[in-house]
Amino acid sequence: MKKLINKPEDVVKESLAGMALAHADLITVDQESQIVVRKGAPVQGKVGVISGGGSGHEPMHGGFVGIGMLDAACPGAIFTSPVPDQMLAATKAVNGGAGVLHIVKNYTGDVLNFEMAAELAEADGIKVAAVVTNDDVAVQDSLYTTGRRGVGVTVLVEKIVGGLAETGAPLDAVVAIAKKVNAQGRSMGMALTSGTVPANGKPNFDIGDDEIEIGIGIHGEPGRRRIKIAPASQITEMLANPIIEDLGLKSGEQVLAFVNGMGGTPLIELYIVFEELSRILKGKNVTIARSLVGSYITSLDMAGASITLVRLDDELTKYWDAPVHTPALRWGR
Amino acid sequence: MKKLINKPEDVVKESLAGMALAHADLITVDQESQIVVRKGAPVQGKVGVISGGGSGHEPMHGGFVGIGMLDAACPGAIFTSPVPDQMLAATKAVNGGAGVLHIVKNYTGDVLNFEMAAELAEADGIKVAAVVTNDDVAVQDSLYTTGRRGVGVTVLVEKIVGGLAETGAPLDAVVAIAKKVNAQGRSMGMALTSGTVPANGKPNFDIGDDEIEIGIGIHGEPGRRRIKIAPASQITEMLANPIIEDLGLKSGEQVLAFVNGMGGTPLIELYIVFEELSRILKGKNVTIARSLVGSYITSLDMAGASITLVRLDDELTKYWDAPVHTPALRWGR
Amino acid sequence: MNNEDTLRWLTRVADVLHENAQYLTQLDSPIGDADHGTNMDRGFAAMRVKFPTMTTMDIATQLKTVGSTLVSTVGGSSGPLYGTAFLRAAAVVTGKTTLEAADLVALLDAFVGGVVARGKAQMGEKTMVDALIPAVTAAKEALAQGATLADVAARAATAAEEGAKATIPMLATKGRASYLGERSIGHQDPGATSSMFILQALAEGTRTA
Amino acid sequence: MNNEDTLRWLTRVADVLHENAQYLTQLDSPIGDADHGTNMDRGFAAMRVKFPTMTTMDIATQLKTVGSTLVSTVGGSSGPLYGTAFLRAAAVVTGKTTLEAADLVALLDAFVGGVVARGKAQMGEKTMVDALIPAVTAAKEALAQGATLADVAARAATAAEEGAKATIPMLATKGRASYLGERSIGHQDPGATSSMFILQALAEGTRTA
Ligand SMILES: Nc1ncnc2c1ncn2[C@@H]1O[C@H](COP(=O)(O)OP(=O)(O)O)[C@@H](O)[C@H]1O
Ligand SMILES: Nc1ncnc2c1ncn2[C@@H]1O[C@H](COP(=O)(O)OP(=O)(O)O)[C@@H](O)[C@H]1O
Ligand SMILES: [Mg+2]
Ligand SMILES: [Mg+2]
Ligand SMILES: [Mg+2]
Ligand SMILES: [Mg+2]
Repeated sequence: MKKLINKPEDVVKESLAGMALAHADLITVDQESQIVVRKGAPVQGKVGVISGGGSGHEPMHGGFVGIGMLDAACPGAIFTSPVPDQMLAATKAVNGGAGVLHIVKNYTGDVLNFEMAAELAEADGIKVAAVVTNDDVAVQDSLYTTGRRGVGVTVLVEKIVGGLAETGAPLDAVVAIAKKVNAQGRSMGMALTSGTVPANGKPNFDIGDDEIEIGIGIHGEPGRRRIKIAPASQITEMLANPIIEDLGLKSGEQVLAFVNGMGGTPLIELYIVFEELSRILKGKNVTIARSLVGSYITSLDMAGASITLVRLDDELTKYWDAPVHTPALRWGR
Repeated sequence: MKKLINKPEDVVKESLAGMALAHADLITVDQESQIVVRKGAPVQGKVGVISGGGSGHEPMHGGFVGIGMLDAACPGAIFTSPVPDQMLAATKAVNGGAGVLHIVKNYTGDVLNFEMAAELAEADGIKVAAVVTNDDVAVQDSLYTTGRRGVGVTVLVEKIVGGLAETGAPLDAVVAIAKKVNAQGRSMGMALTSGTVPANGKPNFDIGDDEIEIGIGIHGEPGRRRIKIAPASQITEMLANPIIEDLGLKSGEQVLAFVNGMGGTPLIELYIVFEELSRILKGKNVTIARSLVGSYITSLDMAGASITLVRLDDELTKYWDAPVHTPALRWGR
Repeated sequence: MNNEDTLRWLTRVADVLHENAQYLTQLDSPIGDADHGTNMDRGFAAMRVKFPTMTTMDIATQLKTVGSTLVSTVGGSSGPLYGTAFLRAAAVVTGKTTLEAADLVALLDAFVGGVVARGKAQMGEKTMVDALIPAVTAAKEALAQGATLADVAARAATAAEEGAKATIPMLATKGRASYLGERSIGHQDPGATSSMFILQALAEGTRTA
Repeated sequence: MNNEDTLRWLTRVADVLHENAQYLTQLDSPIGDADHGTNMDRGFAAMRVKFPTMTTMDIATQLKTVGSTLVSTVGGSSGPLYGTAFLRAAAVVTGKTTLEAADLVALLDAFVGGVVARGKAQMGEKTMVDALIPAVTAAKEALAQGATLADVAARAATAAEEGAKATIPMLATKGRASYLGERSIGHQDPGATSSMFILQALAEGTRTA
């Protein structure tokens, strides 16, 4: 394993310290509770919006703490969901009296830990609501299983929800828009290589020089199936078509198109995928009204990409366009 | 080689097409002349600022075209400087009557092609000035050699120069600030892996699982020396100390600190390097007044990082802070 | 078994999970995210610091300490699951200074009940439950046949071993492994394996008790 | 040597550079950015399209066409360098329908002069100049000794071969290779090698002429 790190066990804390130093105008990092908090939190009368999950997905979630997005983030160990203590500390830190929303990606670990944190927060008299994202069409949805993973849509939920929360909207409205974005969003990802967890020192899975994984998540796990390497045009079809189908996109509809890099794939390739995606959607007469291209929800140094589409209406477009100022996403100010 | 591409020979054009689609509000891509042009260019009375170089360094330069930075960019083939025809077309496209600045990275190919383009543009009666960036302290500076490479400082030159040019400043003032940023800036980079040029299909150099290259450029070339992998703290020292020395940074001075990823290195590692860099500068009582952390001048999918420091004064700080709106850098609007 | 025996059991668990951290993480690689060993080791490393202070605690307090420590340090799925398990186990032995065979069975029953209450998994979903439920069933049978506490623990451990092995052919429907669908078949579940280690440590501890 | 011979030469150059594109790029990997072969091949592929239209051009126009095409299609260092070389070469043979030995020497002299004027490199800096200058020197000697045009070309090609080989032990002070400092030693310069190919093609073309 070759990484720009010191001791594997110090990666998360040192990286958080670096982010805090680089963005001291926006965030503070409480190393004791291991949480990233918006400068000036809690904002009185505003719904506090927090999220969290294992580390290794940078800039998510810490890079989305600031104005118009998250009020706090709870980074766990690499690929390991954080503990209830962190979520409780974050919930208290951002509670401005209007309640706190927990944005939770659908992984057993994240769900259970946020669940315990919510119980503890409510015992402390803080109103807490949780919205679980589950947008990964690579996983069959079912009542009897863990269900779909929360992946790319989480970034878009955090932005849009943060935009509404910034206006002082009440908790139920913030919960409603979070559920709406998740309901209107679908994702699918692929990997060219496996990421390497620092503590393990070797790739999570071996893969041939001519093979790729289709239907991966963001924790270095193998995908649904392994195939021979294919041109970007075909790979984009393999990711986009299940999304379009599952979302039931119809001619004339508008989407927010998000092409995401997994951490080891450069922008030059992501734009090629975006070009192919535009072609596919154009063919279905679906308009890309908004777009995001870059590495925002990653899997350490894994090479690969994911596509997320969210069906847009005026409300979602409005809060996507709303000003945001965080370490990783910024516009309108 | 595993990449998200179609045919290697189509990578540059397809990626440009994707970028144009994703940022149609900011830029247009002229595929015929293979140039990226700011929407609404030329801006009458404003100095046109263009740059260019081989592709494979995304988002540089095309991702910096927009408001408050570049008016046009000329992307060549991967790692190959563009041809004079492109620079001439770009120069004409952005000439608002106040002259055009060519920001040229110090590589023989870039220098010679921009030179020929400038001759042609002046033959067409366009006032052209060129500023060559050469900030790489890994290369000994000398009158008798090609001299230092232009690397990380180029991004900062383009931002600061674009900020001043946006105010309608005359060509000589724009040239002066470009030279000032370059004179006050130094960089050094390292690689954990070699990038792979799509047309070649294999890494540019072989490197062991326990080796790294110190003093690399941005074209996949090997560095000044190869050493065993070391902790981020030591690697950061190896990069920062020659810069600090060559720049003659003194206690009490302020810098813009730029930690750049080479394309295959995720943000979580870059923040660790930034944390180490902050420690080193604090030890010398040098203040990081502004910072930039991310992959802005890359070398395809190479894993690694570079550090750039620019000595700041009020003028440079002012134009660094000035509003910018491009695909890759945005603030203040 | 008294509070010295429980502490010996817990210390043994810390040792075994540390020795097998890499192995558990390896099991978590093909069907998970390669962290189960690291997670469990982090939790019991935190316990190790507290063991010296636990000699004076009664059994329930010891188990409560384990539960809350795991919840606060492990994270992932296993943190809340094992955390809840130890907390529930503590509840049913409150006030007891020594445990008889029947008490141990009640403890194990509450332990498993905690995991099931938290994770909602049933037998056959390729989780720790597939090691734990057979273990409790075996323990209950043993008790019904009038077995000693040591035998109860031994039979539970053996059943947990078989249960862990039995997860290999299973198709996962809970936890990360479920994302792999068919590809989850043919791999032993890491959580079921850590459950096995915890019960084996109990058996060894009580045998020497 | 008439405009048919020059066209045959240029066609041969296109073939040789295409066959050796990978080899030239390999040479450009350890001490450069692995694109010299791709660059030269791109330029002469663009020429290939124009060859059919060049049969009716006089020699100067043919060389001018090559020069401007290379400038417009190659990029990198080699584009302006070889582009200028062919443009300068064209200038000294303007109006000529056939070239004698002396004309060829003048052509080569102007060719090399173009590279030097653009790139400011001297002998020993590990560039194409290290193949080209010895070639012209040899050509001039041959001419002074009354050699035929074919011999002039042959002697130039041989000198270029030796010149290219001679770059191996050199420490580069121009071009990308200079960034490597000491590490540039021990590798043959790609540009010197493409210059060698261009002159070898000339020798072969004139021999059969
Ligand atoms: N719903 C569940 N009920 C019981 N056990 C579960 C459940 N989900 C996951 N597990 C267990 O958790 C183990 C994984 O733990 P760990 O790797 O520490 O957490 P994570 O899966 O979050 O990385 C699995 O091997 C499985 O035995
Ligand atoms: N200043 C110079 N003068 C003459 N030749 C040069 C000079 N700089 C570089 N070269 C030649 O150019 C060759 C590299 O060409 P190429 O790889 O196509 O361009 P680049 O170096 O821009 O990638 C070198 O091998 C060298 O022979
Ligand atoms: Mg995990
Ligand atoms: Mg080049
Ligand atoms: Mg796991
Ligand atoms: Mg080259």
